[in-house]
Amino acid sequence: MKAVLFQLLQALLLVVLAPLAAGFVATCKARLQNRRGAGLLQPWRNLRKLFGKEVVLAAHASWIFRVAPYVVFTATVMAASVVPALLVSTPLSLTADVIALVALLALARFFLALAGMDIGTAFGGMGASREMTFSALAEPAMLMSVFVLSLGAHSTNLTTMISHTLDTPLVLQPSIAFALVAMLMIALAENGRIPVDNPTTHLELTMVHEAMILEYSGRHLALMEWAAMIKLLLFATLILDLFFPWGMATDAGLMAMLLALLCWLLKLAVLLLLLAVCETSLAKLRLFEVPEFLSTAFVLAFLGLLIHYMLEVSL
Amino acid sequence: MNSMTLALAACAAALLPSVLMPLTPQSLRRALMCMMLFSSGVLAMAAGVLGLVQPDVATTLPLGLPWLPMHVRVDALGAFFLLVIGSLTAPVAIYSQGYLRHEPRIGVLMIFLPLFVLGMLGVVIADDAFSFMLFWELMSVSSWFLVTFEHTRAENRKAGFIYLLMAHLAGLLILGSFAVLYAAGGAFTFAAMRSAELSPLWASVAFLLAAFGFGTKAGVMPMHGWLPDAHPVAPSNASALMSGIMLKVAVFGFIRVIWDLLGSGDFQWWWGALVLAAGSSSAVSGVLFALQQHNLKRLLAYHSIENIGIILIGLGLAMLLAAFAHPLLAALGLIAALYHTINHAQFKGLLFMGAGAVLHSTGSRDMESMGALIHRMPVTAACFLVACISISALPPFNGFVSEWLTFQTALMAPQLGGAMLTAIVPFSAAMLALAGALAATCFVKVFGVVFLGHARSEAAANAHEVDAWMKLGMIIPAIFCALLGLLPVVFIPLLDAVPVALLHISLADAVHGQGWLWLAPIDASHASYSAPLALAGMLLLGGLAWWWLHPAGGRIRKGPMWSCGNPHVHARMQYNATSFSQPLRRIFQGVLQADEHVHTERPVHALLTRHVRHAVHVGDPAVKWLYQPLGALTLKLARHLHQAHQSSIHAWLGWTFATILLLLAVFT
Amino acid sequence: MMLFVATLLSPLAGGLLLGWMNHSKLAARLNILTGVTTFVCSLLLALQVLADDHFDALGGWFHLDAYNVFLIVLTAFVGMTTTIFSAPYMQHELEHGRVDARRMRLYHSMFQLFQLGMLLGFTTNNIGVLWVSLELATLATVLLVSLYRTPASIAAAWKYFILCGMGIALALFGTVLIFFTSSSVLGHGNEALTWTLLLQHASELDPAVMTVAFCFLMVGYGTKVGLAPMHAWLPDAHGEGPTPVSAVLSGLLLNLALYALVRCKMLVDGATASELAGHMMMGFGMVSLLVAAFSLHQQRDIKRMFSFSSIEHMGLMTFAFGIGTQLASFAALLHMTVHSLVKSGIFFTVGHAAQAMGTQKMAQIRGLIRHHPGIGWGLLIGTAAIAGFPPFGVFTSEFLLFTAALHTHPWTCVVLLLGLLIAMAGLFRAVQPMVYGEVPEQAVPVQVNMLPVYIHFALALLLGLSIPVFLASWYDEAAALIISTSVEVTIL
Amino acid sequence: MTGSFTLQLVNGLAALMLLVSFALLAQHRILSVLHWFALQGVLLAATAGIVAWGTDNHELYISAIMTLLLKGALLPWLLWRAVMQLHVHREIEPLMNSTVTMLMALAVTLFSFHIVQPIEQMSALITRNSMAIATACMLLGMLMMITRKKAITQVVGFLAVENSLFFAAIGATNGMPLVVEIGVAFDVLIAALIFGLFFFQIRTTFDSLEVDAMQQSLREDDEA
Repeated sequence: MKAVLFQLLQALLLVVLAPLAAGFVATCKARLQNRRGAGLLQPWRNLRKLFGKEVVLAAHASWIFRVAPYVVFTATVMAASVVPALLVSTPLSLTADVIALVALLALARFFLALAGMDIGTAFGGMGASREMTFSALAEPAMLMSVFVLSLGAHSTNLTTMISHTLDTPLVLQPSIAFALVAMLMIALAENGRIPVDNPTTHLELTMVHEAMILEYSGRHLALMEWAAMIKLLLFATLILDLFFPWGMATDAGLMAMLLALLCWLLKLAVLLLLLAVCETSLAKLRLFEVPEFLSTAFVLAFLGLLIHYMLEVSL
Repeated sequence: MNSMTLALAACAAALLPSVLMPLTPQSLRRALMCMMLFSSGVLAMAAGVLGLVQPDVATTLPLGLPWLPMHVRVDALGAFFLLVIGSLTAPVAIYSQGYLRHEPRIGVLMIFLPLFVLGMLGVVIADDAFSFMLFWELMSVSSWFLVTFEHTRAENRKAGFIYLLMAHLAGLLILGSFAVLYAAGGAFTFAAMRSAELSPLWASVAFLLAAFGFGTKAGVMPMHGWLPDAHPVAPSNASALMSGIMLKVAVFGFIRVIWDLLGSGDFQWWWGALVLAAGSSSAVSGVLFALQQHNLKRLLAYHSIENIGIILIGLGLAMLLAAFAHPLLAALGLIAALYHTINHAQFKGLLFMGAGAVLHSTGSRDMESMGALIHRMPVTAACFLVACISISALPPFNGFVSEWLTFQTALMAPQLGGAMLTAIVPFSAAMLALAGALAATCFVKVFGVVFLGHARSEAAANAHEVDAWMKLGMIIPAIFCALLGLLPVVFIPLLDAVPVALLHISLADAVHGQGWLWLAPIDASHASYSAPLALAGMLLLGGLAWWWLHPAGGRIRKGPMWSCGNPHVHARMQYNATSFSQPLRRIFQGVLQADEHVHTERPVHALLTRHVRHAVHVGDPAVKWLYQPLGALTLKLARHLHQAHQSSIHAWLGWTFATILLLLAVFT
Repeated sequence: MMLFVATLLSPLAGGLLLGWMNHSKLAARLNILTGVTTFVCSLLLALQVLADDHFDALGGWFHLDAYNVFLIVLTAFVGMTTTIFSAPYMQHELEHGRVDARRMRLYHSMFQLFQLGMLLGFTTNNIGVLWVSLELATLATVLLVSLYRTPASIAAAWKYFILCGMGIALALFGTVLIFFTSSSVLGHGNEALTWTLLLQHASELDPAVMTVAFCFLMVGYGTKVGLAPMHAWLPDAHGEGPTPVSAVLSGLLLNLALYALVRCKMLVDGATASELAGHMMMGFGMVSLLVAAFSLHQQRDIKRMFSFSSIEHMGLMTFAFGIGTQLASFAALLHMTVHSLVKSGIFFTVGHAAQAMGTQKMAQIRGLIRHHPGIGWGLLIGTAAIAGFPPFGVFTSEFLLFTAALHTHPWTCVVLLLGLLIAMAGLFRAVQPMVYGEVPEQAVPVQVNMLPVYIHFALALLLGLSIPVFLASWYDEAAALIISTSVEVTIL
Repeated sequence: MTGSFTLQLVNGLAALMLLVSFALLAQHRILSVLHWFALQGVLLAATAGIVAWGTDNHELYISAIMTLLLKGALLPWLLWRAVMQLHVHREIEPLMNSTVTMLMALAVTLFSFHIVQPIEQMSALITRNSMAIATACMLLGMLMMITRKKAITQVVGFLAVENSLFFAAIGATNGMPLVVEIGVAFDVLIAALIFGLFFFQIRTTFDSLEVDAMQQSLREDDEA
């Protein structure tokens, strides 16, 4: 029961901290570009402002358009709530394993794309088409890299996978390394970050995510934006869980939890800083170089898999 | 009251309309046919459920060959497929009541639609090779009459011809595999064939014949070429049955012959590998070609190919695992395949019915002329959306459950002799993931282009919602999709009888050891999924969000769309089916071989464009590389023979003369 | 005995009578009457034979056993339905001036004489007389084929006459050879040609001579069966003759030739105690199947096309008899029955279709279902039946044949599979456009008599769904008679 | 016992039969073809008579007379009448030139000897050797049907085949049973009559007796 409580808390934590994480990345980027930046809390302010604003709806928008934000938001939050951030063994994580988690995010994307097509602007369709295309290519790569990890643990349940990583002595596993790189690339693509997409762009023919939510306003827009931020944090946590779970709390003791929280924030900071660095240092890819980018990720993950079978199963 | 009585009653109900047709007045035909079909469907479902929980029931009918009365038997496998057939036939029957309202040539349908269902039911309960083939071919022929129903259009006739040809080929191949089993077992009854002892070589021959026979009928790449032509041209209620069930009956035959008669005992590893490869290729290429279609029903037909591929991936994994003696995982794979079978029956039937409803109210199959139908046909749109989410394998609907189970099978597959072979398994799983994601893409396109945005034509703008019968016919499978997706733990134990019969191992305790809430194959620590919890959580969150935001933003101002400041967008400026799939077309050009022409008129100046015409054609490789060459070869030979036939009488006397000399020389 | 005599006499008397009858309508009725009497007599005769399993008539000149008596009934039945069909058909031809009263007389009498030849051939116990009666039937049909006196019909008749004459001569030589060896065993009397005696003493006949003899018989009777490469006469004869004649040619005459061939095979098997004859027949069967299957794709004339389908099915039967196992012979006999029924039914339909569209050219026959549903559906169902789709009997026999073939000669199944598939494709490629689509303008309404057609198809359907027990046992007996002792079954 | 004498006679006649068959094949003019054909009939009758005498088998006398009347007189006369009325007693051009035909004929004869010689040995009959000859004659007759263009010569070839069959029946097996003989003879007669009928029809419809003309009409009818 206590564990359940803790899990709900950490889910809440993820949801609440998500804007902060986004703000952190923005600030780091600003600093790297010798700007002051809007500060860590800017995303929160944006959200609050948007929630306050009225909704302007296109006259012929269907119910899909109005339902989509809620679906996107809840699906994302649902996915976030099963990802253990601090506590390893979280009972509710059984609700959805990694595959189900990916599927929940896919559901969110599905409705996002539908919403993009609902108004019938050229931009919406364009964004939907590209988003779905890229995600279609990203999904197998993502699953491949998950497989590499789950093959070791013989499980797709996050709890089991994490504890497996914690229990095994720290040996250098090339397959894991491959999987990590692949996963990072996928994370960039899935969250629409540079070099795949540019979250800060508008009215550009290369935009993907923004093109779909152009027509949104007010609380709907807020939900969409917030969902995106949660997704970013979710992926970051997932990567940390799967590859660097050290420091997570194995029991629901208070001290352990605090320690875990500290480790998590630290690891998170490093990871997000890394993101900021590569976003400032890299240029955005041309649209039709993205498939190559994603297939590279797939190939890496598959190589990791093969290496796992060739080298590591024997030892 | 046992399952057999019900099954036979279902058959009788399906037979009745075609017998009574000449006696029934035109006005009563539709009602009678639909009533009979509906009762047949319900009876079949009842028989299926009973058969899954009861022990096998077998009997013989006074038909068939003199020394071989028609053996029929309802066992677990058959019962499950009875359930599948019934669960779609009943709603389709209701749907037809509305769909055929203004159909003048109802008589033809009244004969062949029920006969078609009868054929499928018969195949499922047949217990000897002869009656199996009898019903099988009955199914093929009667469905051919449905495909050529609109026979005044030449392309329909062509589609029908190729369909019948491939069906016949499939039938002959299957006949071949039965002949092998007969030669080994010495009798036509399945019992004898089960007990037959085959040498590995002949077992493989039987396997290959059966695999290609049923594969052709199921539309597995690369034998699938007939399918995208045949399914769209039939009346939509018939297409729903063909895509929804008939392909499943082919899957049934595959399992019956290869798992049951040949026996899971003597699987050879490469069988599973072959099936796995075929499944993966069908899954991916099916959806890739589906993405490039703009004829709604044709697109759906290609998706049937994809889903058959997914089922085959499950079966292939299971066969591979069984060959390496991992019965528990094999059972899991089998369950996954079966579950996807019933799921696909539901959502594909629903999709075809939805397409039929759209066709009914806009008079068009072409997606490029649709749009904004969600406003005109809300119920249809809602049901269609459910089906779209299901087929895209997204929670909380049923498609996701079966694909999730397939993934689990692939993931838990342990080391199977050789890294090469072992690596195939996760690779096929990745292909499955790709197929799933592409399917999601495809159905965003379908739903977005057909139901959302602005209407692209007058017909679409003035579309009307369909009548109550058709609505009801679509709502029922939609509910099934939801139930199958939310309560897999309730349904899967029903299926458990099948692996028990085929692999002598039960998954029941493994599946819901965690209680009804959790779907945890093998063990919760391995993997688990709880659709009810997920849905409950989402509803809770959504409710909270709404309740929290509503007072704040009660105000909603309707206005023109923004569209980056240019609200005057013509409907033709929307992304349509072709443009939506353009990125993927460009990425997979190597596979699709699409020929794309852009013709730009610049009459005045190189910078002043008057017209831009854009034409894309994506042909089917199977037709191009397999069917057409073979047809050409046949015609060539035929032409030579025909010329020879017209040669003079002397030549033919010479032939006779030469023949006798040859015989004398050879035989003495 | 009286029954038997009546069975033979009624066509003879009818033929002679019809030869002098000028009134065409009356003649048609008499023709039907004769057919009916013949059928009734044969039916009673069959029951009698069933009662005591075989009997010899007229001092051993005639012999009836399970094998031939059902063929007699079949012949009489198809003959009867053909007379029923031909009444309106020939009337239509007469009205459209394609034949005159004299020809009608010729037609009627020759038709009955043909029947006589058939029945004689089936019943006789003397292989010499068998040859004679087959020749008689041939000559009768030659006159029938050339009935219209158009250049093409005369040419076709000539081709038929010359090719079959040559073939039949070879068959006679084979018979002489049999006599040549049997006379040293059974003396120079009729005994040396009496089939039952020959069969008893088959083992004493000289294998070498019998082998040579069978080569001649194979080619000789094979020509009349329509086996490739001696089949050239068949499509033209079918295409140019009146439709009733095509019907009985395909439905009956080919059967008689095959019957004769099988009778001889039984002797040769007895003498040589090897599968040689069987292999020969299987070879011809497969070649014919393939040749016919491919030829089906290039036909322009509807009757020619269906005659090629006859070649295909005769090939199948020859193949089946060649295999020679119980199952195969059963399949062959069943196939013979259903093929006769369905094919003659198809030819009836085709005849009406040609009259309705005023041409035999398939390119100009369109939209039959729209124009005359009876004809359209008849043609469609018939084609489906002949192409081997259930629930018609052809499917049953092909199913059995296939399994039997795999039982003994697995590799031949590939040829069978290919042949059947290509043949089916050829048939439907041609038939589908004819029955479907819009009606061309040259179509004229016809008064048709589809009753025989549907009777035939109904029987074929019955045989496909469930074979009556007595018929099955009948086939079994016959198969047991035919079955060659020297076939070993390869167990997989 | 006159067996040996009969044997010599029959063998002699057999040799003559072969000669006649070659002669038939070699002819260019229809009338001479008919003459040789008549001669063949007579030879046949003679053989029948001799064998009848040698084995004193009375049935054979009947068939001998029958043969003489039918094949020695009636059929040649019918054909001759046809030729006269149709005015086709002119040169007939064979399909392939005669030397080739002759060579083929020789080859065929050798072949038939090769086939039939061994099986003759088992026969106890005095006249068994003529079986090989008969076979050869038959094959030669077929060759004639193949290599001739005119309908009439085809018919003569057909009848020649019949003759050789008959010769085989008598020479090699001392005659088939009478019923069969009569039946065969009857059929041949009818056949000849029908042939005769046909000549006139063919002549009237195609105004030539060229077989190819007929084939042409068939082709046109099929193509049309």
